[in-house]
Amino acid sequence: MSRIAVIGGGIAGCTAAAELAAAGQQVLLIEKEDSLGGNIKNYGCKADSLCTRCNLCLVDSVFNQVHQEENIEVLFDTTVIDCLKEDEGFTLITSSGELEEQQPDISEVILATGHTRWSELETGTPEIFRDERIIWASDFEDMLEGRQDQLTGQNLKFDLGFEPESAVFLQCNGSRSLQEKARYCSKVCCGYNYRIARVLRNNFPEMDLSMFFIDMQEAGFLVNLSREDLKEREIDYYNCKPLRLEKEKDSLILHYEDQQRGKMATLETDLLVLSEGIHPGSNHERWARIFNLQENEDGFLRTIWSPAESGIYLAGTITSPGDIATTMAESKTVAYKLLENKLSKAKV
Amino acid sequence: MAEYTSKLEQLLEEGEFVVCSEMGPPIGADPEFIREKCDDLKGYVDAVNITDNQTAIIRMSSIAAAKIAMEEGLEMIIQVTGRDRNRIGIQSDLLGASALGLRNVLCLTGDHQCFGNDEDAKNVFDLDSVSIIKACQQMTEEGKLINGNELKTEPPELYYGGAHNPFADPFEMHMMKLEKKIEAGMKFIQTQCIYNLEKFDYWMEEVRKRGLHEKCHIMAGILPTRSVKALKMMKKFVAGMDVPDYTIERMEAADDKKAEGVQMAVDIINHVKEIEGVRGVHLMPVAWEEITPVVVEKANLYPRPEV
Amino acid sequence: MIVGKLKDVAEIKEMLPEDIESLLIIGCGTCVSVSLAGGEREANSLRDLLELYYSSQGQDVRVNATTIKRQCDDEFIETEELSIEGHDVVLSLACGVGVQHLGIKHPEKIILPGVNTTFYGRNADVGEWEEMCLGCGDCILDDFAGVCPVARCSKSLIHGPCGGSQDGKCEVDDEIDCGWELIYNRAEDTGQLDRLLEYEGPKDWSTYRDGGVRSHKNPEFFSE
Amino acid sequence: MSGSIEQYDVAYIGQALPDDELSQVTIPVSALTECRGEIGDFTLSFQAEDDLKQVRASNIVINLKHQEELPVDCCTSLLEAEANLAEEEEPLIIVQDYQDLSAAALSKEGLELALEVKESNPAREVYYFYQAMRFMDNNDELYEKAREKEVIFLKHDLGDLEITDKGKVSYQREDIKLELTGELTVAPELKPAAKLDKLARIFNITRGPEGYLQVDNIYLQPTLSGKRGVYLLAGARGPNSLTYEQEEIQYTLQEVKRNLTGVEEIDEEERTVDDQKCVVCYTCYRLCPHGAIQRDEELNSMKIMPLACQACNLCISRCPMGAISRSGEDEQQPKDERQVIICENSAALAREKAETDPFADTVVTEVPCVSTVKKEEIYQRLANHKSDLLILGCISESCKHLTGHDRCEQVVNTAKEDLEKLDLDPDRVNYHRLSPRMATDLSAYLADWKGEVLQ
Repeated sequence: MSRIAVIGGGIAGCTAAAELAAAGQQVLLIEKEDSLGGNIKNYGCKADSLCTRCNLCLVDSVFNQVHQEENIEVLFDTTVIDCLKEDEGFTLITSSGELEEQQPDISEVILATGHTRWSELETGTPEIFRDERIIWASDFEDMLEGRQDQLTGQNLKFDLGFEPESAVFLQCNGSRSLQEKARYCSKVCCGYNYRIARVLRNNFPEMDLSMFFIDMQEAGFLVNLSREDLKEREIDYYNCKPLRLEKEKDSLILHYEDQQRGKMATLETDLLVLSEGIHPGSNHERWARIFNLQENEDGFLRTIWSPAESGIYLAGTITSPGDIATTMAESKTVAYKLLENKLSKAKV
Repeated sequence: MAEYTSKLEQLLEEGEFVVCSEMGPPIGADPEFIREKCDDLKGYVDAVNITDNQTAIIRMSSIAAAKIAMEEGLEMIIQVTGRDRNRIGIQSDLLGASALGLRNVLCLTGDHQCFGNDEDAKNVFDLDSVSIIKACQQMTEEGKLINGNELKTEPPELYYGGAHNPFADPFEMHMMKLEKKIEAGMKFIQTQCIYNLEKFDYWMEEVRKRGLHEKCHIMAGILPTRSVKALKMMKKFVAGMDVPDYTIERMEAADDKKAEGVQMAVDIINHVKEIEGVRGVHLMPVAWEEITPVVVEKANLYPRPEV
Repeated sequence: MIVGKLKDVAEIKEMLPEDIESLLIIGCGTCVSVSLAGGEREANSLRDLLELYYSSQGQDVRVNATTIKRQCDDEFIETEELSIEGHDVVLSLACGVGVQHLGIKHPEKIILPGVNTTFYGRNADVGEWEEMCLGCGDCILDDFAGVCPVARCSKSLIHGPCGGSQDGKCEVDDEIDCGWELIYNRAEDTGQLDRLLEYEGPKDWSTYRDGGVRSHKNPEFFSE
Repeated sequence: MSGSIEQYDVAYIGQALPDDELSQVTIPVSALTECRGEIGDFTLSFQAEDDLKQVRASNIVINLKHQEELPVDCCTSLLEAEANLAEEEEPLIIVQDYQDLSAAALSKEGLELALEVKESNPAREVYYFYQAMRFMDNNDELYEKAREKEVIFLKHDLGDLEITDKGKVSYQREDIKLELTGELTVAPELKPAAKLDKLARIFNITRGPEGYLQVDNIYLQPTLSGKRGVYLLAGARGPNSLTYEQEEIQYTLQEVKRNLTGVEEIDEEERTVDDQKCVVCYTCYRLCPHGAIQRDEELNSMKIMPLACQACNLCISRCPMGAISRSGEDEQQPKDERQVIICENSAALAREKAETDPFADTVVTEVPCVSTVKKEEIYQRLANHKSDLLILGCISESCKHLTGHDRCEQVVNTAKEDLEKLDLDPDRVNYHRLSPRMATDLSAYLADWKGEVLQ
């Protein structure tokens, strides 16, 4: 029996795989790491005292489903290096360590290899940001995952080597900058950092918190960020990007233009938290070549041929930045679409 | 019909600008308490209301207290509420009051007992203010009880009024109640105390439009205060009180709060005096009864006319 | 519908005799079930709670629970007669009617009330009830635009609001709607404002309990 | 009347979606009177001319426009503005975020309008006032292009923007001072579609805090309603539904089509209402977060719709007559050990994520939702065993059954109060909420809890 190959075991790939398997399809899931989960594998819950609707609650049951589903075979530590077009469907050439293998009888391929975070890129951390007081927002994930404040009532523990009394969140790193090869808005970072800021506010009521935005974005299907909301939580709002960073012994000093007063102003902080833009995954060139896809000007992928004809589908952040909920919804849609096409093909 | 002997009625009918005041009977049985209070008021006011277990706090009966005060030479208005007595008790009391020479009655529904110290009490509310007015009217003018039975001896001689809050919302609903009271025969009204003059002016305008001021005599309620706190408390906690912010600001700005309180009362009196249809004032200083003569003098309402 | 409220469990504990050996809790499957006060759920959880209590006290008390469809009718009670006789004390979770009806049927049994019968009301939201009727025996809703001044005004005034009505709320409590404002608004909406101006005279209370304990017969079921 | 009722794949309340493959019927909100049945076979009654008509539909999509509120008079709504391409002299003024921040879809409309005007008439001045440019689709490209074409972008939260009743716009920020009149187009505030209260009643679904038909819950994303087979779009769904409009439509159509291939019951258990016990009090109907309960008119009893039911068991734990039962009800009582009741959607997942099983030496009952827990069960467990009882549910807005967390907390709180009133220890039963990602927290808490219990 033919199988559907899903490449990438992150939330996009797993959502699609689970849907297909539930509909009775055989699925081959190919994951380059040794476990499922991709980027969000070890993310922590971002509830403050209430749910902030980060959607992480949704993902573990999907990963578990993939593990338990009999119709899904998972290949770990495996990458796809080529794709051979057959009369009916494809054969994928996979590589696992030294071992190269053929995976025949593939009827369709869903490519869901996700994105690269700006922090993972060499260029992401210029000299100026090399300082223990400057961290990436995602550096909070381990602290969040390990926190014991909801049930045991302790504070979130900083894993920084010092206890900051203030923090500034700097939005639009690795986004909206030609210099950083991302003229686009990554859309998810405002909501992401906002949630972390809320957790900090809840754990440290006395902490000074500020956020610098170029343009504040919505934060998903359910959350509408607003200045009123930030004000209520006593998170200061700056509608600009700082122009200069000065590193003093006792604090970091951000110079920014106070446009209301038309003057330069400064803000001191113990901790600077950088948002991180979503960048295209590292294998996009290869995927474009072997699956006959096109890179858009930002490096994300799109199909040239209709998936119904080509049998190649794209799911998740491989096509553009997106948050967990959008990724899951879109991946489900892709799976349903594939099933529908398969069904109508069978009828013909 | 016997000749009226209510002094209040005579003054109002003669077109005098009337001054009333208010007195709470003691929580106890000491008649001296009342007599002392009477000394302060004598000559400064035309009639004095005596409350009927106001805010549901038990005090000496208003009729007994009024009788004592009357003997001191004051004209009294007994307040009667429907909270504590049913139609049998109320009518019987009214007959008794008239027999004692107490001729003025202020008919009220009564505060709910939850405001007092006897929240557990069963309330009556068999008659509300409109029904009490109606009972007075039927007994006085027709010599009949509510049940239609004729009185067997002389009917009482009562001069009866009611209260109204010009600031209560919705306006039309409360106007409806006022009209019902007038329809039932109410002769005079005493209003809730006034701070918001714009709103009071508007109310009077509506009253005149409907011709109500020609059917009953209107006395404006005046409540002199001596602190910002008191004003704020009233604004916040007294249902239906309308204390505008500018009043509070004025008091806040004053150095001598007592003098300012008196001046504010005087200003309000001077304002309402000029309004067509306002036939008097009703002074009700809370826990500051000694100020009544001062306000009366300052407002050029002293001395009071003789009947 | 008759609305009830389960009594505070501490009060129930106090009313139970100290030397009790067996207790039967009887829920009622009609009004108090619908008002979530004394149905099977409450009867069973009260049973379990009291069992927990007595065992923690080292007291050996047999606690049972059953629910009767309607405690105010003979036929429903009869099925539980043996069970009732087999316990020292009965705790009825019916309204006051059911408790007394059990008493009439079982003249030598201690019957205790487990529910406070609160009022005749409507369901305002799940788990929330509002008083609507007093059972005064002389319905005057036609005169008041269909809103009862007797049940829904805290002073049962029939000639209009008292001075304590403010912003649609009652002087007794901000949580209580002013019944008169409801009457007024509905009269306005239904074009019946003029009727409110009529003087009604004081209400006839003889049909209420002021006329003595009430009972009545439907003549279709009785001959002279 | 039945037999001949027409059957459709999907019934649209409001506007239909373009799709050739689905058979569909459209019913205006105002005509709709009743909805019975469940996913796969809904029966909708509605007023058609003078008749009451009925249709059957497998799915329902509620697709209604937002109500729009313009913050000022004498301007055009950005959602309705059409580019005026005539040789206009007066400037085009676009304002978004005048009060609250506008949804990303409005930025898109604004940018497209600005570009269209600039492209046909480069000399015409276009002013764009905003607080935050919101991005979706290709907004970033449009924004870049608009800047190139010299659309004048001005952030108004950094200055003072005022629009008078007559449509005069004044803006002041440090050295910039503008007094403008021209063609004024303002982003409207989007409000829930009209008559959603009626629809909430007809479909028996709960409305969210802002009045939309979708409550804020992560399990309902993107277009689910809580009631299986009923989907929500646009002004019925939420404030930023336009941002994801295309994705939401695609998702919904695909779901509808998938449903047509067959829908299964959520689990194998059977939940039944004893029609002899049911007093038709409607408590279950009102509480059910999934709109899965209806009245069986023949039996005069409530009934649970098996496909709509999502197995949270809230109805069972709250039925005043104990009239609802389920086949899989666990009669087994745990032995005299520490007892924990956990939700399969949170604590159970956290347990799997933990390095060592935090529940080792503990008797764990896994439930589909903590709203399963009955008050009597709490007392029974405390009576039968010396040990304490711990119940772990989900965080409110990530409760798969929407209300389970709150419902269980209500039961536990009243149980605690009653225990206290009888001088029994209320701390013998505890309730906490957590997310699947709180494995560390859970392990630490359980270590503490076990320690205390053992003492």
